[in-house]
Amino acid sequence: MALLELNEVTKRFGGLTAVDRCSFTVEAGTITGLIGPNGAGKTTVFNLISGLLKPDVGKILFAGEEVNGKPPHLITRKGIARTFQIAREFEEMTVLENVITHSPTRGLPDLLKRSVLKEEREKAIALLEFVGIAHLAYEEARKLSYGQKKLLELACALMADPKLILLDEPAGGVNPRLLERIVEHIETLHRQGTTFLIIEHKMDLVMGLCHPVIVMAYGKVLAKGSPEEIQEDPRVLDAYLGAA
Amino acid sequence: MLLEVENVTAGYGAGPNILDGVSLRIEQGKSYCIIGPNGAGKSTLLRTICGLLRPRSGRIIFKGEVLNNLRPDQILRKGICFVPQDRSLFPEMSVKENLLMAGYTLTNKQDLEQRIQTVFEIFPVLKERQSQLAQTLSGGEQQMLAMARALILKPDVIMLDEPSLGLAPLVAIQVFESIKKLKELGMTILLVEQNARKGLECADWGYVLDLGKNRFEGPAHSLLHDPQIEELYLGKRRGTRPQGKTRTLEQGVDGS
Amino acid sequence: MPENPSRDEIVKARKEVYLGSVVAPRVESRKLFLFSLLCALALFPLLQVASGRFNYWLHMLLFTFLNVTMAASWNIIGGYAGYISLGHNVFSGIGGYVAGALLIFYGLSPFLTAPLAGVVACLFGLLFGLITLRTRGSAFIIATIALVLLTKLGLDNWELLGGTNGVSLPLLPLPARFVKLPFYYGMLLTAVGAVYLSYRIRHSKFGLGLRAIAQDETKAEVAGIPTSLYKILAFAISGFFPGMAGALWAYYLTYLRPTIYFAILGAAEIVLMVLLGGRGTVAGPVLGAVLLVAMNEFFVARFGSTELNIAGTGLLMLIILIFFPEGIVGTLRDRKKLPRLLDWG
Amino acid sequence: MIQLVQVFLLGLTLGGVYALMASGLTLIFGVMRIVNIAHGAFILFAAYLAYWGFKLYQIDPMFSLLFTMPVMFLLGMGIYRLLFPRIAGSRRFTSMTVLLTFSLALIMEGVMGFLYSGIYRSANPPYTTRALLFGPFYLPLAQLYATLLSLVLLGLLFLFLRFTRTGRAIRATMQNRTAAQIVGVNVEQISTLAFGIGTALAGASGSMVSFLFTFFPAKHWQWIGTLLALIVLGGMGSLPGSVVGSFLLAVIAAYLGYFYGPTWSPITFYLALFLILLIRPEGLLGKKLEA
Repeated sequence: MALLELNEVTKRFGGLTAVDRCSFTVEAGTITGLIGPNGAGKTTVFNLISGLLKPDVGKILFAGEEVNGKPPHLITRKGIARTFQIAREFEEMTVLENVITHSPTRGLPDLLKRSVLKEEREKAIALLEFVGIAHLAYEEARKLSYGQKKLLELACALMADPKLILLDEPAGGVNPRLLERIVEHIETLHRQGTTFLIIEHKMDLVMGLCHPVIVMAYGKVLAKGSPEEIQEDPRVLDAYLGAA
Repeated sequence: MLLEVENVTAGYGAGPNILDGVSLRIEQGKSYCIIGPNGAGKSTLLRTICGLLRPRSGRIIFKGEVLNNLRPDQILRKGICFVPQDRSLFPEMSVKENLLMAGYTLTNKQDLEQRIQTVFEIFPVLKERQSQLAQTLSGGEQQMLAMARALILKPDVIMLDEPSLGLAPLVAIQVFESIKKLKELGMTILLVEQNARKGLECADWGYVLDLGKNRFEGPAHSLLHDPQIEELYLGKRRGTRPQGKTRTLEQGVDGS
Repeated sequence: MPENPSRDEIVKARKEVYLGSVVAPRVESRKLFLFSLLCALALFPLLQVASGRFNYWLHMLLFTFLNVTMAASWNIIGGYAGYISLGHNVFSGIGGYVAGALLIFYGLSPFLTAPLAGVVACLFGLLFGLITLRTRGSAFIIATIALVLLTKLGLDNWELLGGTNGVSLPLLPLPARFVKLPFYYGMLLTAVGAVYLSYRIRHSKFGLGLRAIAQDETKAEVAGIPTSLYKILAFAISGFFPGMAGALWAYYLTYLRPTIYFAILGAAEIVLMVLLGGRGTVAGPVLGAVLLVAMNEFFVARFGSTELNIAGTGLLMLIILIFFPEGIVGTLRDRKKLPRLLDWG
Repeated sequence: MIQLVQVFLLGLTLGGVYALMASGLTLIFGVMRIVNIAHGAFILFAAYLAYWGFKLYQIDPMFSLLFTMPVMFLLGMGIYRLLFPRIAGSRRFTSMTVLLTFSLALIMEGVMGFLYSGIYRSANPPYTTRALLFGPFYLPLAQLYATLLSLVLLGLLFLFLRFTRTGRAIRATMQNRTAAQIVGVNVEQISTLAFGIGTALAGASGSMVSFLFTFFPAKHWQWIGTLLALIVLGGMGSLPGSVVGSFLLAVIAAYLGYFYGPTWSPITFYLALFLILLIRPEGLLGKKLEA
């Protein structure tokens, strides 16, 4: 069974149909790439999946359960984590607090617990260690460089042990060395069983990392296949370069 | 040289450099197309030239004058018009009023009225719709209005940011036809386009950007067939290309 | 990143810098100071019992406690969660009216009913939160102003409780020498409770969530925080101690009158105290309340004009907003000059 | 039945004044996203100007707008220049503007209280005691004049915004700030001007208020409460919305006052505010409440 399934999802903004009867599935255990030219509706799809937007029509199923229309925090609880294209952080909190904010709480009694529990601290430090910014754990998040903020986003996304992680341009604004690390992390997590859906524009990265790749254009799914197949498909090139 | 961009870096807020040392040389009366994958910094470049974003380093020189620290309205008065990606119309104003606003920097009313009539000749559809609110226009008409608005000032340079974005293919073709018309009128055009083939068709010279840097440049018609471009958009091919074999793809549900 | 073999050590070192105050001996000295301060405040009335000449000081302290309660409670919604309320005195007003009504109609002492008044204020906050917290930013602030005006209007027209003229409450049957003492202790307890609550929230999961909401509500929602629930809870909780304090204060003043309990100036002063001390910090509101009471006393003694007092409140607020938006505690912390005594998070 | 129509007419003749009061606030919010809590205090200040003009120099309060408007226009521009550029880049801009104008309101209230004391005042030119009679109905002349004058001013505002270059630039800035910059509008200059016009409208409202109502320094809170309800109801930043909202609420308030006594009528505004926040936070004609 597919981990995530979009079924004929449509989202309009005023006169513009940003996502137009879009359907695709993300199989468990894959790193699925989501590519397409500007304005194809990729980020809108992410916003629909994570609950920040509600689809006008269509269904979104996660692990067989309908999640469209649920508030974002419930969708996060079900096991979908996401990062943002432009890294967003709680800038006046420490890096550690940023990560721990993403730790799930259950019920009202949990709210009274200390903000940073010992086991959470250990887990968060381990995650920061994993992405390589543990030495900054007690700095205010706004002091991080842009690349470090990207890494922080990744660590935050991991805190709730999600089944599916949506990455919105993980390589955007990141230098090549950092990028290599991010790719390594994604691959490590993938081996440990996490599923990824990644929007990315650096094609070398997508082609090397993702399988399968979904191509969107005009809010619709244009093609889905292995990286090689996508590169060979004339329609994909047309979508990017325009019809000759 | 009409407009020169020298080694400009720029970015948003405290963020990283989106432009990382970009240079352009724009000559009077020619048209240029800037292409490159998403995130190459094409839109940012135009926003920097027209003053919505301040360059962090480098120089922007227009008719021998450095523009780096001018406000958008000052740069506009120098003769550079910008048509942004989102068209930036005034949704609750009529077509006519949008054009009147376009001539905001002009003080002679009759002159402005005459210019509007000239623009109506280039875009007859706008004349028909002149009393309609801008928000009720179709996507293609909105794009034409945005271009018409820039033309009012008879600028030395007109900069268009992805004019075909969000338009259905047929409508996009109309928009490109209009751009060619502008070119025939002798305008200097700086076009940013995702639709590289169509964009280059409209241009004399092409610039290819990637990751905020100049990648390469050349006459537009030769870039059209450059294999490097394909690679830039779709990544390096792994292994050799299987000859003459078309693979079947798993189609999306709505795939054609 | 430079390869550093002793990353663990770096982490530890940074942690110590950041959590410096948590390292054992200093905490003890802070706790010791606080303990002695509380003891001193608890024992102070003995002077009055002995000499009877400290009524003025008792009054000033008790007024300070009231303001500390208000400021610390406001900080929960306005500081931690970043939702500015320009009508927070509505809670103390409601507390006062609830306890006052119970006293008049059923003869129940406000000392007994104060917690109930707090609960009623809480429920009121819950209701208001349910109505308005779908909105963000300016619409919320506008709604809080309307809340005060609406409540005032309602009570102005409620003849049973005296309408505009209000109604007097019976005096506490104690000799003048002792009459302030129960109020003093009651208000002290309320203030301690409010500050302790604000401290606990600041260091709880709940507080972490509220701070996340203040900085980026969308991101907080995606992080798994039920933001609406948090905001409504925060608003309701921030009404509890003001409700209690209002109950005692009304009994202390011995009358209920809408113009006194629902004046915008009252709400403004709460906001000013927190801004002065430092929004979102634990110590800031306390410090701000103490300073503002002292300043008010000084200026009123000097100029004796309530009108100029209003203008002064506004002017001070304007200056703080433009030049020290972080307040005293925040500014000191940014400059790394915050004394440990004030550093409670 | 006659009574009900009469109440309707009375409400209607107040609606124009409310609309004038709300228009300045809406303009300022629309162009700069500033919720000007001091707007009521501006109106009050102008009312005092008009009052003293009448008391000391026997200037008819209706003509006092010849000086209240220019004075308030300059005052508004000065205040804007002095305060707002300093917080332009602040992270919590919205709440900063509210707090800033809130403190401004306190300052003005205090200064007016100091200068004029808390006495209830009202200018009383002869027409305040007369009424226009037709058939079974009557209209107090003061209310009638004030509303007609308000409508004239609103009409002028409309013509200015609609047909002049500057007015168009103000509307353009309200609709899309970036686009306005792109066509060459100096938005900072336009903002200053719009703030000035907004306060000048407060000045004109003050002239009307001076003979319509009794006032005292703390009265502005009640007005700002009413006005905030009006602009939220109309959809924040929508001028037509605030005008429609004004007439609507003025009439409802008149009926409420008629059925339950005049002291209850202001409750209309607050209840309307909460109701609108609950049901349709974007207001009657508004699109979206800013985040």
